[in-house]
Amino acid sequence: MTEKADFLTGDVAAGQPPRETFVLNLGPQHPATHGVLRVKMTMDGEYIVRAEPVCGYIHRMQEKMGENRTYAQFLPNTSRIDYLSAMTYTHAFVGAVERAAKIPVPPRAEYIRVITSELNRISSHLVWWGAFLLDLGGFTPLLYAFDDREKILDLLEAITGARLTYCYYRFGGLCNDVDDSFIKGTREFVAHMRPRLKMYRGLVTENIIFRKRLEGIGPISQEMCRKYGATGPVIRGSGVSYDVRRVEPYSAYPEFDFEIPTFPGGDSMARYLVRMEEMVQSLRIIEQALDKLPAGPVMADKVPRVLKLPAGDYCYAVEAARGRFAVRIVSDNKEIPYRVKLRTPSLSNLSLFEEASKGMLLPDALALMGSLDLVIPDIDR
Amino acid sequence: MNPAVPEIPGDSPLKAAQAPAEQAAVTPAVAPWPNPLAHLQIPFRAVDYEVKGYHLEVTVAPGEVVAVATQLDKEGLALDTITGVDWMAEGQMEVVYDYFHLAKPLRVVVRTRIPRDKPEIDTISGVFPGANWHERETHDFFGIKFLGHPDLTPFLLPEDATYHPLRKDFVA
Amino acid sequence: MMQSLSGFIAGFWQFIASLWPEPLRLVLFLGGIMAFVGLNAAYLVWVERKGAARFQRRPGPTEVGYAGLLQPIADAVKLLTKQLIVPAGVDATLFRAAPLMVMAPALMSLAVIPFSDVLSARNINVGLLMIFAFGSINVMALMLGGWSSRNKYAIISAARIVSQNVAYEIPMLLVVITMVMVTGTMNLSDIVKAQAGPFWHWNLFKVWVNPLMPVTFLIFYICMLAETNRAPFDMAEAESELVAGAYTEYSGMGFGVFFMAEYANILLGCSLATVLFLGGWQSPIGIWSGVVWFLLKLYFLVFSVVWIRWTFPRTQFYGLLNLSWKILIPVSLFTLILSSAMLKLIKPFAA
Amino acid sequence: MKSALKEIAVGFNSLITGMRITLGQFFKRSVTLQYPHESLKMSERFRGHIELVKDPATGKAICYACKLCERACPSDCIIVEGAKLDGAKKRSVTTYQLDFTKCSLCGSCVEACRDGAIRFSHDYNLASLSKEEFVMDLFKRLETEREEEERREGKPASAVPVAVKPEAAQPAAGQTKVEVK
Repeated sequence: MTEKADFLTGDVAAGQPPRETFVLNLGPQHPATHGVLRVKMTMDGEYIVRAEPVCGYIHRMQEKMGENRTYAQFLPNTSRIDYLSAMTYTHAFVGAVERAAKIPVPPRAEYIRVITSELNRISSHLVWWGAFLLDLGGFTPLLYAFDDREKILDLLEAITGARLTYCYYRFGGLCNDVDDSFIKGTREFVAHMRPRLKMYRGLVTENIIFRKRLEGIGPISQEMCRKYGATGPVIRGSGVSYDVRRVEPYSAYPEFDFEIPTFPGGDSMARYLVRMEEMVQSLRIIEQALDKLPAGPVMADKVPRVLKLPAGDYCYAVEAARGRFAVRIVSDNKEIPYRVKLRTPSLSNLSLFEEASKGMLLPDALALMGSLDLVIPDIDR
Repeated sequence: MNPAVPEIPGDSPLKAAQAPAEQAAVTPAVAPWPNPLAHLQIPFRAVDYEVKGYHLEVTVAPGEVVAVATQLDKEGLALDTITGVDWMAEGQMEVVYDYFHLAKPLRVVVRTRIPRDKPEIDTISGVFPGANWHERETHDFFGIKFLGHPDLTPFLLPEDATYHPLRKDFVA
Repeated sequence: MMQSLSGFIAGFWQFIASLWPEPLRLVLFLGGIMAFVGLNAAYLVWVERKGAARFQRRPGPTEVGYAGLLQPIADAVKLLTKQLIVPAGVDATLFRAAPLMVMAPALMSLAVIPFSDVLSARNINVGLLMIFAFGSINVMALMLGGWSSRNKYAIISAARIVSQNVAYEIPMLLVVITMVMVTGTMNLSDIVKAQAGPFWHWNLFKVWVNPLMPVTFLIFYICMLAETNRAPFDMAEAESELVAGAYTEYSGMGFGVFFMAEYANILLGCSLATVLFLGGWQSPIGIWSGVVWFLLKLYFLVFSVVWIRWTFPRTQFYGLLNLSWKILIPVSLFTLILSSAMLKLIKPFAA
Repeated sequence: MKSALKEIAVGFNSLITGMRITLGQFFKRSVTLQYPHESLKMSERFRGHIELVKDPATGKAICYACKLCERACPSDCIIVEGAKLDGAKKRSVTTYQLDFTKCSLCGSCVEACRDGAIRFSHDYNLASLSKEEFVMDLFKRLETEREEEERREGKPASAVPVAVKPEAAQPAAGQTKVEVK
């Protein structure tokens, strides 16, 4: 059902100016951009000739902040890059420092990191699910998603003390151990979430209006994903089973049995299905981790109070909810990092939007944008 | 209707639509030795992944980055990110290109150094269109000029920004 | 000369006096309808908000009055106190006229709706025709509102409104023609009277006249949703795409009137569906017919409209047009032919 | 034709399913909390703004102004001053200023503290019309609290009462706390 304006794309391909265009300024305050993203759209009627994202409206220069505070002081900032998957982002930074300083992490801490990261992934996907449906004009799913997400936030709040910017991981482990009520609560949540996902399926996934809006819309090829460095559900929705948890396993992930959901369609529906299936897989991982949760300390014994990483550069990549998030720390053997580079998935995922949205209808392009699951502070940093 | 789109099966779990072959294609992560890029004419240096977080690195001359990018593109690697490091004491700017492989556990770091007082380097956005934004960002932060880049206007910084905050001599 | 004039005046007075009950009746009824529409439009907002809240498992408005019942009044007061901003460069006349032009046809059309066998402002024998004649003004008003705003979002929305309404008017009229053929009249009162008796006498269940009668009703219902720009066909407003569509530049009561007109149109559409398909004021058991039944059916339909809005995502624009041109129009044409054929076959036996 | 009819049937069925699901939710209890009328009890580890901990023996702050928290803070929002009072063995805190407008609630200060002299408060109803009210002196706050307590117990105030304007940042004391879940 790709009803692109062939006459139009033909014109553009031939290098001729389209007949009559106008510029539509979508954002920085627009209901569909989920934050302060601006898209400068050159339109021919409702067809997009060129959609150029303009970023930087909430740029905070996180990388400069990293250069003028100690490693421990920069740690809280990592939760604030992508506020929806704060756990995984903290994990990447903590992992990079642990890798450089050769701090061993106790297994119990690694397991709890996996559990909390996966809970965080589900909560992030739930927000995306609700917001995506909001883009498509369905309001009710958002509230259902937030109802379920609230349960995750309650669980995480009980152990971390915060609901969004957790800052739970420390160099060498965790700041707190989990208690039995968390384990019990998480099990209850897993049991609660499975039927809810089935309900979501009936309410949205199989809905004919919804399917008609997504199937075949906004196809992104494998090649385009590779050229733009798109990762996460975007590349998995194009049929490439690239997942950092599998390709460059970190933490305790090699010890769990889970699948990397992949759908070959490359359209918005495939990306949608990837995320829905990922929630199922996350539940599986959480269940296994709870079963196998070892006893022991949650903090490494000898973590120096003042961290000085040996000179050199260190990378650590994790699979965040939106894709591959990588931290590169360049150290010159001082207390303060010489350079902190944050490679965020949303930036690469959005960079293909200009090419992918050519010749699309406005509502389809917004559905495509929604299916990329953008978090604007993640792009702007 | 796009024929490639999987029908949502009625009761069977969604994973029925997955391609099992691709699932198997991902080898469990052991460092991919012998060097899978040994046939390229690039003097890669193997790095201990457990320490550094990447597998191969190479330092090339500034003029070679496009050629390296072209070769890595042919090998099926994807561009992870581009960034700079300001080595003020040495009067140099380092430009770091990160690549990753889509199927193998393989991360490649390509570095090059350019003089700090004339930070210019060729763009690789012709090879990887995704480099466009990364280069713009690097230009914002370090003032490195990417020659041949389609649009080097400020990306994350305000549109009238003339400063480059990640240079070590930057004072806010 | 003078004599003939006074004679004329006397004759005129006599004429008026002979008609006296009728104008009074008309004035009373029109006043009543305006009150009915005004009250309903205000309280349907409350129903919508409360309904949406229940579908989403929250309490909805609770603060103003018992269960938030005074909320619509508070909203109206707020909207009235707000400034009606006329942006620079708009066509001010059209911009101001559009909300009125949206509201007026809905009010006019309700004048011919028979709420019971005696409760109808004007019982004219081409009532159905009148409703559809006024219905088309509605589209034009929305288009003018969007176009005169000089806002890109509003103009896109105006273009959408026109093509959407044109597309859905056709199947709707085809369905209505079917109904006119089945009942043999365009007088809404007579259409209801033709459905007298228990519920299987309602047009919805008259499968012996046309086996596709429920489908016909469904088509009418879908078209009604589309004509009133309700979700899932709210392409015109489409808040996540077009900000607020044709209403983007409206503020204060200008927006408020558009908002009320939406509910007035829903009321009209549901009333029409009740009259055409659900037997109007007829009770489902055949006795104790009256206005209560009409209102029950009407509000059930209104509830279903709310229910649908809070369940489904918005349709894609070409999906919407495809649905009309590729599915609804052929099917409604088919039902039209089918029922006319059936009528030809049945009539000889019935007579 | 046949596939088209099937698609219509499947599509229609999916719409009915959706409507059934929302109707099912319609009759369920609402899941929200009417906030100003009822509020949640914060969990044990909830990270609110920090507050000084009283020494149960003396009733004064444990803190002796070692300034570890000040150094740990990534946003420079803590200023601690201490002095050695007459006859005391240790230093004691005299000013503990928290600029809550800068605080990111990361908890580095609490972690840095070796003596458990600061902890997270469970206040979350922090609202004010002016920025200045979020620059709070935690020491003064503690002292005021102590004096009030002593006054209530009928003891003479040990020190000259410091005139402290009522903290607007503090939540209304009489709020009903409802335990949910």
